[in-house]
Amino acid sequence: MNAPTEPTIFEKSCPGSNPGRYVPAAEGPTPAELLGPAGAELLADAPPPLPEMGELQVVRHYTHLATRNFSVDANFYPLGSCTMKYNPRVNEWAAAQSGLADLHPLTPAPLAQGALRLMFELSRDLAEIAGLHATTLNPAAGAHGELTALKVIIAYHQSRGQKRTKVLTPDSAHGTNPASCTVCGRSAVPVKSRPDGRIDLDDLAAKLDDQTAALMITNPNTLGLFERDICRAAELVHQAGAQLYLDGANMNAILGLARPGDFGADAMHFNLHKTFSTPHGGGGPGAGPVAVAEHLAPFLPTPQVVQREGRYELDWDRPDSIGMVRSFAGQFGMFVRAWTYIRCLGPAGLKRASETAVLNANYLAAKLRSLLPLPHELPCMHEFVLSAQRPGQDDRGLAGRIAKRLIDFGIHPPTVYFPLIVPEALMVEPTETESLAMLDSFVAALAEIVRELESNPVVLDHAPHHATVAKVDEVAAARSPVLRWQ
Amino acid sequence: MNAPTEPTIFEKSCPGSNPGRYVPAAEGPTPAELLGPAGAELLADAPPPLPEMGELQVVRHYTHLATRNFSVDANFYPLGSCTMKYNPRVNEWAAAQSGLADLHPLTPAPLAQGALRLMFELSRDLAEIAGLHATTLNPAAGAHGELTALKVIIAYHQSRGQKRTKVLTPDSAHGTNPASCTVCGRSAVPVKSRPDGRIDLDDLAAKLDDQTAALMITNPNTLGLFERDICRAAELVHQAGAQLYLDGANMNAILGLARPGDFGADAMHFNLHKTFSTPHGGGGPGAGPVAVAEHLAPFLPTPQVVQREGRYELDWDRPDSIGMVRSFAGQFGMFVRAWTYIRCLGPAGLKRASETAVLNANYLAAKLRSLLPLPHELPCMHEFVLSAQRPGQDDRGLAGRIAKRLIDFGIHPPTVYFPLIVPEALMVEPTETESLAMLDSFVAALAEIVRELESNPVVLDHAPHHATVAKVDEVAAARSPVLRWQ
Amino acid sequence: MDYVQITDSQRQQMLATIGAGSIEELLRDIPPDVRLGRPLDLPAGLTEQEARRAVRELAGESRGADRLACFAGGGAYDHYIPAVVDALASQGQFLTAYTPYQAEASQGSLQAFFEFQTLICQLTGLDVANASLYEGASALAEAVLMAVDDTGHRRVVLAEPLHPHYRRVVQTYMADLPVECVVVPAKAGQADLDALRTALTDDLAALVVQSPNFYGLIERQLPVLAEAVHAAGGAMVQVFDPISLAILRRPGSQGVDVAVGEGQPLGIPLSFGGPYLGLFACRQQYVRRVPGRLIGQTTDAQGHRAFCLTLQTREQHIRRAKATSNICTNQGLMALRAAIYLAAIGPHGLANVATVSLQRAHALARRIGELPGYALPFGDQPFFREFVVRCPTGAVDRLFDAGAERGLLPGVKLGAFDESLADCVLVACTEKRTEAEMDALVTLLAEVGR
Amino acid sequence: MDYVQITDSQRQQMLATIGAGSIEELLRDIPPDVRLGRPLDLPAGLTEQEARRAVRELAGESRGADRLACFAGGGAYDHYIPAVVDALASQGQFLTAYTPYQAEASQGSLQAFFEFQTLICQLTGLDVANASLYEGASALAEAVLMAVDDTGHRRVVLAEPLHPHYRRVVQTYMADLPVECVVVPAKAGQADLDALRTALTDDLAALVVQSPNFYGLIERQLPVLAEAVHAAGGAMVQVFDPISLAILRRPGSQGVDVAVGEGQPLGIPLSFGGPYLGLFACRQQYVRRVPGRLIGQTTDAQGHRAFCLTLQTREQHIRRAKATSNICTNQGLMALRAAIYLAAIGPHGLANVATVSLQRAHALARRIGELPGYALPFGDQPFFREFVVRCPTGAVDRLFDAGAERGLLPGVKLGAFDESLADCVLVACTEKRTEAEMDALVTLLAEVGR
Ligand SMILES: Cc1ncc(COP(=O)(O)O)c(C=O)c1O
Ligand SMILES: Cc1ncc(COP(=O)(O)O)c(C=O)c1O
Repeated sequence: MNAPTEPTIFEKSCPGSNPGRYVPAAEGPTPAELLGPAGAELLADAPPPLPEMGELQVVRHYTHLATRNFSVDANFYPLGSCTMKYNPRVNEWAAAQSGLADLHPLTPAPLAQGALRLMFELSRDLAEIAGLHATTLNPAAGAHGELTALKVIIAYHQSRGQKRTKVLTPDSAHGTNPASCTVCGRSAVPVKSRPDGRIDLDDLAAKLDDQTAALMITNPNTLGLFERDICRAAELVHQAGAQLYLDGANMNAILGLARPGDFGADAMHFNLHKTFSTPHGGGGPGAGPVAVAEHLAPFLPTPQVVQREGRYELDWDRPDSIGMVRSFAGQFGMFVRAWTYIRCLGPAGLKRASETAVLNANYLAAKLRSLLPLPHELPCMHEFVLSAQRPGQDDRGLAGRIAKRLIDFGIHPPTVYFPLIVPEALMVEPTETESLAMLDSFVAALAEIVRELESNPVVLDHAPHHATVAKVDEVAAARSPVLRWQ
Repeated sequence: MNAPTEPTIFEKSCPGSNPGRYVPAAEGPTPAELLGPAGAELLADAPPPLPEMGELQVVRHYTHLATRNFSVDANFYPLGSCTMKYNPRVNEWAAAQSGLADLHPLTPAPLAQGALRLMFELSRDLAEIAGLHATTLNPAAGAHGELTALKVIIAYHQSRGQKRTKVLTPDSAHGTNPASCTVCGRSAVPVKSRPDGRIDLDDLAAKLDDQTAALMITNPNTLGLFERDICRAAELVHQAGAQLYLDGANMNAILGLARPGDFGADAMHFNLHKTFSTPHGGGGPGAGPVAVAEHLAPFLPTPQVVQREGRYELDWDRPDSIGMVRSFAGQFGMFVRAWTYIRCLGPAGLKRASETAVLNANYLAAKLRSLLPLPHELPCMHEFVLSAQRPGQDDRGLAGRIAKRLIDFGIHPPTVYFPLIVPEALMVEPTETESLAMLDSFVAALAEIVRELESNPVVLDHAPHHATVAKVDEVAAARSPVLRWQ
Repeated sequence: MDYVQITDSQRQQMLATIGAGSIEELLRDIPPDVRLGRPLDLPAGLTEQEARRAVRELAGESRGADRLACFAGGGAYDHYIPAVVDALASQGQFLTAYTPYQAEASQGSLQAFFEFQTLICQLTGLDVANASLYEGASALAEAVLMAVDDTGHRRVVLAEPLHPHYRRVVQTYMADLPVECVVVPAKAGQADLDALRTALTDDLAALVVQSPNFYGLIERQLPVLAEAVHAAGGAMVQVFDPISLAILRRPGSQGVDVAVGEGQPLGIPLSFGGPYLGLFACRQQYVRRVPGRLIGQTTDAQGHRAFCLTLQTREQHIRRAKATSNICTNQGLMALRAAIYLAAIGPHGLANVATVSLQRAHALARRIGELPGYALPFGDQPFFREFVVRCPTGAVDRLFDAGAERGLLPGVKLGAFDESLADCVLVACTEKRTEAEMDALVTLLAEVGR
Repeated sequence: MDYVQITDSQRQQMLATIGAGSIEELLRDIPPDVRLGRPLDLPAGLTEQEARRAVRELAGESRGADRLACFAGGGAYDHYIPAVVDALASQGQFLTAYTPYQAEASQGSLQAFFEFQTLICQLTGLDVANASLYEGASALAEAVLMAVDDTGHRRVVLAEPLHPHYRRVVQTYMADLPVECVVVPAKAGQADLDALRTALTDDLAALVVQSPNFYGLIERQLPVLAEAVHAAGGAMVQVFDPISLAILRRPGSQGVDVAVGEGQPLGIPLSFGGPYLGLFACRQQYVRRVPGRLIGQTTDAQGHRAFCLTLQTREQHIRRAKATSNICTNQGLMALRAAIYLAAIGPHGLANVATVSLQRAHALARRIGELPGYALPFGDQPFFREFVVRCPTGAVDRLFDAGAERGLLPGVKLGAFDESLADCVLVACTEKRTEAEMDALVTLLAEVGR
């Protein structure tokens, strides 16, 4: 029922139609009067040219827009590396509670004990899940966690008089890993992957030196494979005086099964929006808590939630801390959701979640490997990467075409063209919350698409056919960017 | 993006997939043990065969179903006689507040003062709007209000030793009017309408006698016309010893402009789901409070909210009352919404709502009368009735075909084939909350359809073309009814 | 705050199109002498911000189950409502649609209600369920009316202990009809089999039995009574509790012809009594007499499954005075909530709800029964999640006052319904009541009873 | 409670398909010696019903603005949030989508973010806005990084009074980079024009000025400073407050190159500090250096307007180490909330919010200034909705303790940020604060001050 074009709110604007009576109307002295002689130069001549419309118009607009999206609530969404699991509604209820949602961030600790206890418990829970010593909840997302942890590691090295200018990242790493290095003034040095998809220990050993601050590794890695040699890698890293940083984006594979701290990580980030079921919100917000080993704990950012004599408070007085990485104490609303999730699942539920995520991925991989090349051996962990580069064929762009065609089946495409080391990569992460029937219908859809590829490939070229819009011209968008309505 | 068929929850069921861990699992003695020797014969052999699925499946199902509906939130919905105005979101917030939503109906009055005050104030407000003396909030919807009021009127007559076996209803009346008479054991006698669409006073006078309990009249009537002779009609009714009952479905036309009590009504019902913006919920719930003149007040049903010494309570001790018409005290959640709405709008806002409803209807009527016959003269009040029976044409079924074709334009059809006195009736009620742009696009859609009727009528025959489903076969449904999934 | 979007200049433009000089001119059909010459006497309009404050103030003057552990039942129960029910039922496209007259624009609601009908059939073991009535008591009245119409008989027997509201509503509905309404008193808290047998004469239209009954007891004689009812040519009507049917025998297997009940326990907030949900199910034979909306399955022009309102010739908008009921607006959104609740909680979850409620009620009854001064008048009979407690003389009001101070609502005072039970409280226990709350109630009773 | 749907028998069937005997077999790549041989040491899983109780308990241990009239500001403000914002932003299809990589499956989010970008441009009077950053302080750090990259200069000047969190975050971000970060102290509560002029040497990358500043004062010298900044070859960066821009001059008209701010006041709950919304707008010249997502307008294959992520070559997933920022996940849902807020409240509503906040703050300041023992150190300068109050020595803690008892949060203690302000409180007033609450605060101050 969607129209191909939905007018923007600016096109729907009707001057005079919205008196804005949500709040009291301004009466009494004008701002110009109240601001005194200085007022004139400070005040704008006219209000900003925002659109005007009645509440019904607003409701219709955003109701229409909502139906123009794929979402976990409406679609299978096997977007690899993003853990698009079900986002329980009880978490939304929790985050909206008065006493949590309406709590000012600078409320004195005695009046914010519930919020602080929640944060304290979540920090502790995450440390336990990580097998590490302490957690900061401050970082706003995974990349922010990487940045925070790198700064902690740098501060640690500096406390030992070392500068260490480079950071190793496997060639399969997520783009945020090298980008975070740059933001921290460190150069990112790629480490090769072996043909079996794991980190090449020889290359690692060769690149580790006394200028290496850390190895950032993702485990399971972005191919969905567990780094079998993780302990040996950790050993090499530590021998070089560097730190092992774990990108925890893939923690959904190993909850209660293995802990980064136990396989050598000194620091790691979590993505609460992946592993702990907080919703992705069309791009965010997430939260990227960082857990660290004891030797790194003094350097964690401020504030840190602490418990003292049974009372909870924010500790701002941390002399070795790297400082603040954001205002206030973090994405609190996400903490409420993650806390609720962890309380609901408990240790058994978390383990079962990971086990089932692994089961679902292996099931799909086993079914799909006959349709498209699967470059790495099974078992995988919670996700796997197919290649739409079939042997001996010119399949350039095929991953993208398959992705677009999947939209016609009501399925959100997998992550495409990542990791970079697999040509025409299709990275599939089903998560633990899908039904077998849904997994099977995904297999059926891909099978149909592969059949079309033989019989009628043009169908793929022009896909999607049944989406809100036809194929979108991204090249034109970048050529002459139109970034605002005018 | 909608598939033509959405599998039912039964087809999606997967045994074993839902352990139902919302509530504690049953441990300890079984029901059979606890119920003792009698238990065996009382307990079912097996649980009911309800479907089983995980929460994600439930969410997807109802998310999909939601997108398969037209609604005020997404569509213009000029369904005549139903007042499909905007349903403010703040009302939903209000009804969900703890202290209201979680209040047990048998909570002792001292612990329920807020709820009782709200009901008391709403009763008082409705009496003021009606120009009548007292209000009962008990009735669950308009038809239930009719039934309640008729019983009140019957009890009143009985208190004066009169049985009075019949009730007059204009031929333009809504179906619930005669049906309510029957439920009360009274025969409904139709009164003719004049060519100008108003009640025929001669026919009324002729049919009024000492067996007439009441005249049920809708004003503005179902043609959207104000009964100019209402005062004379009231006089005739009262001269015959009967009561004037006002069907208040169309109160949205006259809030703060005219009051039924002032033009002679002895009793009336409101539809909170029409006039006072409570949502229609896909068919309900509504609420049908009844306001009455002082002489009818003793007969109102129990319980009645009263204020005594500044405290509010439910009065059950009403010796002349007709008794209860439902359990507990009414559709309380709807009262909260209506109270909030009346508080937000205040007297000025209510009047402006009616004035604008009348303006919007007259504007549409003025624009549309060149497209389709408008059998009655303007001005109308808040709605008007077009006829798709064009002079000299065989237009049987055309109202229905136009309705289906409107769906293709994203507009919910008007009410069709009601009132019965207009052939091929299309009853249009825009309400006050629509924008001029939306009214104009409705005009444009109807103009386009009328053009198609000339140029390509088959388009109408097979409409809708762009809805979730194609034209639905209602005849087949009634021929061999399938009323449950099997 | 109002919701009008038309601007002043648009108003002028529209009036010009209409050919009127003012809105007053459009109102000219209203006789001037009945025009209201003053503003309505209501408080001035509020901003949304102020309105919310006003609502919060009201809400603060009442104490709901969040702040008062609720042992009250008597037809409305504080069962747990999964968060997903609120989230899904509040979707605007469900909330702001109306009766699905136009099937093609309403497949969402239609399918949801069709599924609801099926779920109620599954729960009751009966053939047909409608798409909802207002609430339990008026649903019972509709069932009785249907039985009267169907049998042509004029005698309706109500077996106590029937919820007094239900009894009164049936009496109100029957008052103006040529129907005799006989109420047969209970015996030891249950329907009196012998007295009922006598009352079931052959002009019987319907026998109404509630089970679990108003005192919470599970009626044992339904099949026997049904046989007698059928022998008298009447319809056997049961008032049921939907939660109980997770574990109790279903009406359809007990000889019941029409089962009605209050759907509130299925995911619907207590909300001081409404909106609730009238459940109505019956045997196939009544299908063309059923009151209210029925959704049927059919196909669209392309042969796809589709749903629509059906058998509308039963209804007032078609049949007017000859309709099987006068109902029009029903409780659609509540039916949707019940369907979502049942889909989410599933059969095992529902069995947990029923079983845990039963277990806690029994544990609590046992403890209360042991308190000095308290008695369980029907303690030796099978009950579901509710039971009558006889308190020390004059203790009831103190119990409620002291309870309020401790955040407890001890139950429902039965004296309001029946003076002979002035010392009795009806205590209900759902799966939501914790051990701590039960302990607190027992302590309260013990202390007040001293 | 968990959310796995796979049943035991399906698990077996799936393992068979995979060709594995057990899930353990699938986990064989994890070295046995790092397998966790015990359950995680966490509390056992709860039912949803229990979890809700636990959350309610936690929530009850904190006192939010519903129960504590909030005069605290300092970067987060208790403005009124229309009910429609929650209702629309919580729609599942927004809530549970992710970054709109696949444009055809994400037109809803994309259009909403495109509109958001436009709204922020309208508010700031600048050319380009991105689709959100994490929150205000890190948005400022990103702006400074961008200026450093763009100018090739290495000197960053922060003009106090800058929100201390913002200062610290910039310092943390710059710590490991070859950038010199100079903090220029305030003078009489405003940026010190003379000192700043001296600091703006020609290796200047950026000058950062907050207005309204941390003490609530509106900076008067932005245009003058901007000129000096541009002369030094640097970028003028303003930290702005979105509500204030309903009435104050817009950054774009004051010579500002990059404007960043905290979007929380635009319909986002206080929520103890997050999730909030980093606003980022700048002049066209920076478009290829902007951090974060940008949505562009384009067409689909049929020529219809469509939206997509654009200029992605700035971003980490394409450019990796050479990206303009490391941000990936942003604050999409918060941007959506802000857009809905602005669409609903409109320009007149926003002006009401700003004006009424300003009026109440001024009225309150006047009353407090007249109280014996209290002073307004910057009372003679123009301020927006927040002001510093100097209290009688040692009174601050008593004020907060007594305030808590009366349901008032009097403001933000400035001593935590600056020891020299140990006796000072930063008091904010929004349109939500009622006369009664303001009276209560004045009374409180008067009593504690005695
Ligand atoms: C492997 C990996 N690392 C890091 C990130 C960055 O996390 P965020 O998007 O939360 O900043 C992602 C996110 O997609 C990821 O998949
Ligand atoms: C004129 C009129 N009267 C009565 C009713 C019945 O009201 P309800 O549907 O609330 O029972 C309606 C409802 O559509 C109506 O339009």
